[in-house]
Formats: sequence, structure tokens, C-alpha cells
Amino acid sequence: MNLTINGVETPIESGPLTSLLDVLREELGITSPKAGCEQGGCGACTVLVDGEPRRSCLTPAASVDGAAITTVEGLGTPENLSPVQQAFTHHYAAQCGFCTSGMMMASQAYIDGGGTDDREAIQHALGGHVCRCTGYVKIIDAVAAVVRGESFDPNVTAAGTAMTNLGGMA
Amino acid sequence: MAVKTGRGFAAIEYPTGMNQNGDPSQAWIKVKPDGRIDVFAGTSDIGNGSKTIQSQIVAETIGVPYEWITYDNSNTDSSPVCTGTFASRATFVAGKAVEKAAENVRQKILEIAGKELEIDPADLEIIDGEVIAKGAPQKKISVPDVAAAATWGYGELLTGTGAQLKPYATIVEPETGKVDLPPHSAISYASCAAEVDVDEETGVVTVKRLWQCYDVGKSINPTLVEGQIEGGAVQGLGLGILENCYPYYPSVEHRGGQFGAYLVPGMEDLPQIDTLIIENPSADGPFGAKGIGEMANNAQPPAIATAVFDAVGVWVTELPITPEKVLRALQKKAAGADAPKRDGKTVIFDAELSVNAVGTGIAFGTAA
Amino acid sequence: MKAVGARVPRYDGVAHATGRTEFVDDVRIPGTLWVKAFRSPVHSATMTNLDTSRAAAMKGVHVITWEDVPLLEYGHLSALGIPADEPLLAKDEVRYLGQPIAIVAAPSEEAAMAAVAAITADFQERPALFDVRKAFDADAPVIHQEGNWYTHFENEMDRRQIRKGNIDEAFDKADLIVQGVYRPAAIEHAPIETQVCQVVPEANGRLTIYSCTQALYFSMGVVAAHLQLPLNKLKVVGGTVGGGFGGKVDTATETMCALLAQKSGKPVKWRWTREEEFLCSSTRAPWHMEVADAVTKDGWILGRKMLTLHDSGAYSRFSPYGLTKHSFHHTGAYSIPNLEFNGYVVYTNRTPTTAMRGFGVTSVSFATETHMSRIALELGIDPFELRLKNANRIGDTSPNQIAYTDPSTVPTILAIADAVGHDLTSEYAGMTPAQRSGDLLPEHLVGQLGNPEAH
Amino acid sequence: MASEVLMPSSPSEAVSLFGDGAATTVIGGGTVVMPEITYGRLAPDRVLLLTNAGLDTVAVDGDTITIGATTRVDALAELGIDGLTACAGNVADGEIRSQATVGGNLCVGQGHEAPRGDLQGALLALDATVRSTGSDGERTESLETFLPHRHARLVLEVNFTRPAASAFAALEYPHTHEYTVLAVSGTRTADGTIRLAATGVAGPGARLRSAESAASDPEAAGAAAVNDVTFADDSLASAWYREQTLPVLVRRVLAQLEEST
Repeated sequence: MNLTINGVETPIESGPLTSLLDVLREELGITSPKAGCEQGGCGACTVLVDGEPRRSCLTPAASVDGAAITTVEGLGTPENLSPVQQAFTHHYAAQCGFCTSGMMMASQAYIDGGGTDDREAIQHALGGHVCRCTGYVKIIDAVAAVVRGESFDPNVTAAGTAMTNLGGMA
Repeated sequence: MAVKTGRGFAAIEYPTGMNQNGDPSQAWIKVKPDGRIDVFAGTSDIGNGSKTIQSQIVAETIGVPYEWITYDNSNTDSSPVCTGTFASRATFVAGKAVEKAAENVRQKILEIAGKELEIDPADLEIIDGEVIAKGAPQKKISVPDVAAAATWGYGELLTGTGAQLKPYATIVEPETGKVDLPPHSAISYASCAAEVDVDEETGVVTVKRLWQCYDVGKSINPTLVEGQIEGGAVQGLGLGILENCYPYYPSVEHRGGQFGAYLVPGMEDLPQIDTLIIENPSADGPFGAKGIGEMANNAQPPAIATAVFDAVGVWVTELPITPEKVLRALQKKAAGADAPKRDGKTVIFDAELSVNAVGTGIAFGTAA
Repeated sequence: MKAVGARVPRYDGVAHATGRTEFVDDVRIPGTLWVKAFRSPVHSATMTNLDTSRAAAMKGVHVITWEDVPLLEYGHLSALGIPADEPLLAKDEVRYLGQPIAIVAAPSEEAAMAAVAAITADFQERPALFDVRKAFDADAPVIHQEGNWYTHFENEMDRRQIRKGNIDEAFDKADLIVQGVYRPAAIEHAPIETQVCQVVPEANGRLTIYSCTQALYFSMGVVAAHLQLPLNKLKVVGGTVGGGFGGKVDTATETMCALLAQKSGKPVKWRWTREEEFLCSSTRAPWHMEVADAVTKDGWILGRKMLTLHDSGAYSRFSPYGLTKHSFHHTGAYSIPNLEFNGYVVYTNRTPTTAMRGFGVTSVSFATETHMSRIALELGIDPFELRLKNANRIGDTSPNQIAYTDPSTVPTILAIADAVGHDLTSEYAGMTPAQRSGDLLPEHLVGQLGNPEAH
Repeated sequence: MASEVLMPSSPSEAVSLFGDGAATTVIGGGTVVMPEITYGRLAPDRVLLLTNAGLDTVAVDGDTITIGATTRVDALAELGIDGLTACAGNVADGEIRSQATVGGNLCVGQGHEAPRGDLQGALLALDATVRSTGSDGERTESLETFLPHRHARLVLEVNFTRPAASAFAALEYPHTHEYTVLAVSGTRTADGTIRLAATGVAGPGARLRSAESAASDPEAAGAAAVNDVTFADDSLASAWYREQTLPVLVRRVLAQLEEST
């Protein structure tokens, strides 16, 4: 089998029923997709298969033979973050960071597919991805910011939401 | 479809740091020859952002840019004791330890700078990476130059340690719970209002909106404060209407082993969240901060339970408030069987849930 | 630039966003053995004839049981006087479904599963206890030798008590007594990263433990105690955790992996499946709380009686600590001068419960705040004003008779009233948390006042 | 790991490799089978992986619609049948829907924690027929008669007629992975015939014939529906709750059908 992973054609030695997740993590050492449940229930393992978001834990390797796979490693680098990566950083859309890779890949697919900055549309598109830390607010903010083409330098400052600071009222 | 809307309100308090204290955190800091700062602490970052917060505290305390800080909590060989990341103590207790260590480093920097500038260290301050004479800002030396001087000139290591430990509050009267010291180091406060929709035909509760106000003491990083409050709100929503390991508690049947069967809140369950903060500083926390992480899921469940009552007139006091529980309560109400028992001046809600009704070995209060 | 108060870039933000944050599962060590557990298939039983020989005979498989643990029972909170009651691996009794009995390490995940499948034991099942309300019944199944509830509070008391003021007088004087029952559920921490650990035996005899613990030193102490090793033999590597919420204070995997690494001389790794995480990991406790408040027509809360049964599951773990914290906060954000609190840590044949966000207090906040709403309705008093009236203030005292120094109950309530557009009468709208006086210091609150400067 | 993984490259090859289906595990999208393999509960000796089997064609001929077994769940939305679109849209989340197959959803076994087979109700309401192969060769039968022996057969295609109106109502029980707790699908044909079916009941999806007979009176239809099926407890809801709410969903579906008149 062969996969084109982040633009690089890569021969695969794993068995045909090995999950794409295990191919990436265990055979190839690409560790951004996470084994959060291996039941398809959390979305931490989502990668792009020919541009479409897929739960890699549910995907037998043989079923994607020859496909182009994109992982977070293919989005950008610390020195050259992609817009989604910039927005996730800027908005603190990652707390513990464990759901983040899957969340970003689904976000990338949503944006590539012409998604809007409508909150409900984003919620629906990412609805199967579980984040236990953030309460999702900042993830939605980050995706909406990318759709709107907002630019910022995540190395300088972080975003905030409409929190009202009443100061030391007591 | 008969969907009714209701609102409920709750006010809570929560202690910061371990109950009864006695939970140490320690830190040590060293300065590299170019003035960059290495912080070693044992606080696990579980997503709460303690790497960030503690780095901010160090930068602020010493007076150098945040970008100069490296933070290492990676192992027990290099990092000193931290009791752990729980009990809202990562900022409040462990942050205080790094603040103390940073203050000691600041003093060391001032000492060397004083020698270099021939000024009493007490007359120096550090602003944005430069040691400056108070009242004579032209007299200054950069922290990198101080660090270089310490390293190559004076043969000194610019370093400092800090430890935070409030003594254990012993219970001196087990019969009454009386303690000899305050068992809490600081108490945080919060209020929350919830607005829900309840479908009377199916019993499904939807949380539409949460208004929340938290006293955080001092918001060291507003974005992290928001993150704790938003994340806590959604966990509180889960507690209120969704999550249960044992859907038929006290039975243990049908425990869910997957995300499809154990109902963690999803993105589509997110209500509108309006957040207010108050900064009523604590005496013991770094820069007046209190813990915010733990309490963030405590106020929603009672606010939601009350909002459900407001919407459809039934109390569900076994969490989570599932559609089934709401429907059963509505049917009971329709049958006129929901009224609390009244016995003289006593009003008894939920009598059927009481130990009095179920067990025989222990009894509660006036219904005994 | 000021660092404190600023929205600085998250220290680990770029690492998270580039997928480069290294979690324990991302650590790659060649030759690592996979670990799996043989767990109790029943809720309550006497176990005999544990046989791991077939598994141990499999190629490259290593097995540990209770016999391999130098100190089988270690009290995680022995410093707080909470004694040990839970074996690291079950010896002859199993008290919950999924309790670990034998742990295997094998060259692959499949081989480890096969080894677990080759382990056998006999289980003489007993009736199990699941309802905390029945734990005290004479005919209840008995879970521990000492009984069905924890008996080691100070002076070996079998419950946590709070007593303050004169509770009988308060209930006599009350115009109305409002009683209710509150039962929040057991819930999962459900971090997206399941429990995971790798242990590497080093050439110098040390063990390097890659851990997802929320508490590096705590976990190191637990491993050192079970293995009877000095701390310099262990190095716990971690500090970067894929979500915890309290569940990763448990040291659920580290000790067993350390023993397997010692026994096999090879690196070992244990990553719990999501099913293990959901079905075998500790949970937030389900609580049973009964509250009776003595109130006056005009909305003062004179006294509170409370009974709490903390469903600890099969073992104590942190529950006595959690119940104590719970008892200290059972008045919520209010000053209630007369108190009678009785709380028990009750054992059931459930997965042991543990700390979770808001430990001990999440439950009591739900109970007492829902109760406050009911009181407001029964009395026909505005729920904000009822709360403001009783809100704790500077100089009021806690259930432990410690004076509050800086309570913010009043301003947080006022802020929400304003946010939702709830009109308050002027008497309440301008309220502050200042020390009680005048109308806000009725006779029943005089005796509870303390000195906020005392500590 | 499986010793033999077969990847047919045409429908006929799939039929021949499936044979009588004995000891053969079929994987369509993988969403059902892969976790079972990962968790060690299933160690199949012989696997038929349908990725390249050419069974994913959708043919629309006037009002007659034929969909191949490996048609993705999300592709059903493109047929423009309101009830089917809503039903398919209620399956898990978008990523799962783009991977899971119609055939897999029809053949899935009983879920032990939550109901499976979300599409069965909608396709029963469409009076769909199933062409499948197995021990006695190929045959075409109604979905209703197919479901009891679904485990032993390989679905090849599903056929149904576009209805005049269709509707779907499910319990909007919020959670992350969205198993269908309970749902009712309904159709009305050009001649006014109403068909109703449910999923989330005990066993596979089932027609609600008593409710259909009483369809002119939604209250009566709802009440009658509970006689057509049995209910079970699982992690998501109790049998009692499902019994209480099935009538509500029947009424909601009938109301939708009425509206689309």
C-alpha cells in the first residue's frame, strides 16, 4: 500500500485492516492524531483523506490505499503557522491540546468547504468532536475568525471574548 | 409542541487550595548568562494553563518580558515539590511559590546590579528587563548585562527558590468540626442564572443561556480565566442535564463505555454564555488571585434545576435532569401527586427519595 | 509590558496547534511491551484459584499479581490520617466490577489481550450493595470487614460532624421547616487522553515513569511506597496532561507499570482504552444529601440539619477528604448560625470514586442552592433577595467557626441580578458585604459573629 | 488480525467472494467493525472489504431510486426526500456519515449500549426492497423480511419509490455522538397510503402498522404505535421512556405529513 502523507508518497507496511490511526502513529510516528477513543466517538484522530475529514481510527488502511492524507503536520510549522493554527493559538482554542489536532483538521475541512462564520453552522460541522476543557467557545471563535479572514500575530497577544470586568466591586 | 421557558438562579462559594491546607508547592529559578529566566516547578499543566500563568507571574515579579521565561515542569529530577494540579491550587498555591522564588531572584539581580552601578540595591527597580535607579532613570543596566556580570565577573549564580505552605488546619473538636486555623486560604464566589427550554411532551431540557459572575481575586490572564469559566459552564451543563455513569442509579446496569452512550456535552449543546468577573483580591494569592478552575462547574446545576421548575413546575433533584425524569415528574404533577408532604410547619419534598423511605438503618431529621 | 493581567500568548499554544506537544502516548521507546489488565468480571466476590501460569508461559509475556507488590496496600492520604484499605491488585476479595487482579506485559497489544484471556480465577459471587441508603440496614451485604462506612475520622468517629449554635432552638423557633433530598450522579472525568503510562528501566537501576498524572510528586510518592523504594530510584516525567479534571490524581497505572518494568527489565506502556476509562476508572461520586432548614416567614435561615451519604464506591481513596470539605461548606454562601451536619463515607460495590472538579462542594452547592430556591418559593420571597439577606458577610463565621474576611457573595449576586434585568428593591440593590448591623443583624445572628482580623 | 482480506473490484466479484457468507466479515465504511477489531472482540478470519466493489452507485429513474450498498449515509440527503434526509442527518456526525454505508447501517447488529441501524426506520417507511446475496444466492425482498436475517447476507442494493411526502421525528436528546435514541419515519404515497416505522425500539427498526391504520387520528395513531413494537432499556433511555415518547414522535411525523399536503 501507499499513502501520500502531507504531500510525500509513503509506502505502508501495516496490514490492510490496521486502522489509519495506527498506520500514522505506530508505523510512521506521526503523532498529531490522537487515540482518544478508537470508537469513532471523540474526533481526536480526525485527519483529511483526499481533503475530507475522516476518523482515522475507523478507517481500515486498505480502504484508503493511494489516498492523500493531511495531518496537522501538513498544515504549517511553528515558524509558519497556517491560518487555522494561528487562530487556535491566538484564541486559546486549545487548553490541554489533546482534541486539538482532530478539531483543527475538521475546522480546516469546514473552511475549505466554504463554511461560514455562523456559530450554529460551525457547531454543526464540528459537532462530533469532543473537547472536555474549553466549553467550545474559543474553538468556535477561532474558526469564525479564520472564515472572516481576521489576521493577528499569535506570538504577540491572545484574543478575548466579551467578558465584562467589574473590577473590585467588593 | 409545548416548549416552556424558565429561569433559575444560584449563588455559590468555593475554597481555593486544599481543604485544611498543608499542601506545599515549591519552585526554583535560575538566570542564564544572557538574562533569560528558567523556572522549575512541579505543577502539571492539565490544560488549565499553569505553564502560562506561572511564567507570567515570574516575568511580572522580576520585571522582565514574558518571552524571556522558559518554564520546566517536566520531571521530578529538576522540579521541586508541587502537591499537584487540583483544588484550584495551580495559580493560588503553586503560583505563590514561583512568585516567592522570583522575588528572591529579583533581589539577587538587584544586588549584582547595585555593585555594577554602585547604587544601593534598595534604590533600584527592574522594569522591562532593565535595572533602573529610582528617580534617576539614566542610571541603568540591563538584566542581561547583570546576568553576564554575575556569571563571568562575580562568579555567582543568579537563582532563587520559593515555597508556599499554609499550615494544616487541624480539627480540634471532632464533635463540632471546630478547627484551629482557617481551613481555607481564600474563598472564591460566583453567581449564575440559567435559562432553559423544556419540551413538555418529551421532557427534553435545553439550556439556552447562562449568565455567570465570578470573583477571581485577580485575573492574571483574562483569556485563561474565560477558558476556565466557559469550560466549567459546559461541564456544569453536563452535570445538570446529561452525564451519568449509572443511568439507572442505584442500579449499575447499562453503564456506557463509549462517547455515544456516556453523554459528554457536545459543541451543539453549547448555550450562550455571558461572563462577568469581579476582582476582589485575596490576601494570600499571587497578585491577589484566587482559584477559578474548580468552582466553575458548581453553580449551573442548581440554576438549571430551578429554571426547569420555573418552566414546567416540577422539581427534579436527582441529577442529571434527564428527559425521562422530567416526564415522570410531569406525569406525577398531572396526577396531582407531586405536592410536598406537609406536617405541621414542616414541608417535606422528595420524601420518596429519603433514607427514611428506603433504608431502615439510618434516619434523617423530622421525617424519622 | 505588564505580564500579569495581560492576554499573553499561551506558553504551549504553538506546540498544541502544531500537534507537537508530546503527551505520554507520543513518547516513542523501542522495544516497549504493551500492558493489559485482567479485571474482576463481577461486582462482589471471593476470588480463589487465580491462575496466571498459562499467560506467563506465553512468549515474551510477563505477569504481576498481588504477590509481586512489596507493599500491597498504601494509604494515599495517610498523611491526613486516612488509612489504607485498597490493595493495588486484588488478593482474595473483589469489590467492584473491573477491579484489577493481574497485569500483563507482552510484545504487542494483541499478545497482551491474548495473555489476559489466558488468565483464570474462580469467583464466588456475593450479593452486592449499590444503594447507599441501604448500607446501614441490618441485612445489607457487608463490603469491608469494618462495615459499610468509613470509621476513621478524628477520634475514630464513624462520621463527619458539624455542630454549631443550638439546632433544636432554631427548629423550635422556625415558622417553616423545609426539607428536601438531593442526589447528583456519578460522572466520568472523560478527559480525551485516557490513562496512560510508560515506564523505562534505566541502566543505573532507576525507573523513568512517563505519567499523565496531575500530581508528579504525589504519584511518585505512591509508586515509591508500593515498591518500597527511595525517591531517588524514580524519575517521574510528565507535567503535560491531556485533560484531568481530578481523575488523574489516582495513580491508576504508574505503580503497576513500574512493577512490570522491574520484572521484565523492559520498557512497558499501558494506555487505557476508552472503555476502560469509562467502565473502570474512578468517577465523581454520587451523593445523597438530605437538607432541612428552619426558616422564618421573613426569610431568615435560622438553622440547617443535613445528612450526607457520600457514595465512595468500593474503597475510600480521597472520599473522607472530600466529605470533610463538603461539610465545611454545607452552608453555601450564607450565614446559618445553627447547624447539625452528619456525613458518612459509604461503601458500595461501585467503581471507587475520586476527586473531580469542585470535589466535595459541587454536590453541596447543588443541594443547598436548589434548596434555597425552594425556600424562596415556599416563603414567596424573591430568590435574589432571600440570598442577599442571608449572604455571608465580613465577620460572619463559617461552619467551622472561622470568620469570613472578604466574602463576595453580595456583589456576585448583584451583578447577575443586573445582568438578567432582575429588579431589586433599593434595600437590596445597594447592598455591600460589610459587617452586619441594623436590620441585617437580627438577634439570631449576633452570637455567630467572629473577628475577621483573628487570623 | 485477519488472515485473509478480500477486496473485490466489482459487484459480481463481491457476490462470488461472499459466497454463502459463512465466516465472512463484511466491512463497508468500517465505522461498525473497526472498533470491534481494535478492542479485540472480533478477530475475523476472512474479511470482505467493499471499498472498491462498485456498490456505491445511486440510480434515479423517474420515481424509482436504487442505491448501492456502500452508498455513504450522507449521500442520501441528495435524493431530496425530506424524511430520509432528516433521518440520515440524524446519524452520528458529518464525518461518520461520510464514511458509514447504507448497507452497513441496515445490517448492523443490536447495539449493547445504544440503538443501531438508524436508517432502518426511514427505509421501512419507504417500503424499500433489498437485493442481497447469501447462502441461497441472490434474492430481492422487502426490507422488513430482510432484517431478521441481515447478519448472514451481503446487501447489494436498496430500491424504493419516491413518496409524495415524507417526514422524520427523533428525540432531540443532546449528546456528542448522536445515536438515534428513538425516531419515527413516515411517508405518504401518491394514493394517500401512510407508512410509519420506528428505530430505537427493541430489535431492528419496525413498521408501526397499528399506527398506520389509525393515521387519520394522530392521537389514536400515537397510542396505537406502542402495540407495534417492544422497547428496551439501554444507556440512553429506558423502555418506559421510549414507550412514553413514541406516541409523541408519531404525532409529530403525522403533523409533518399533514403540513406537506
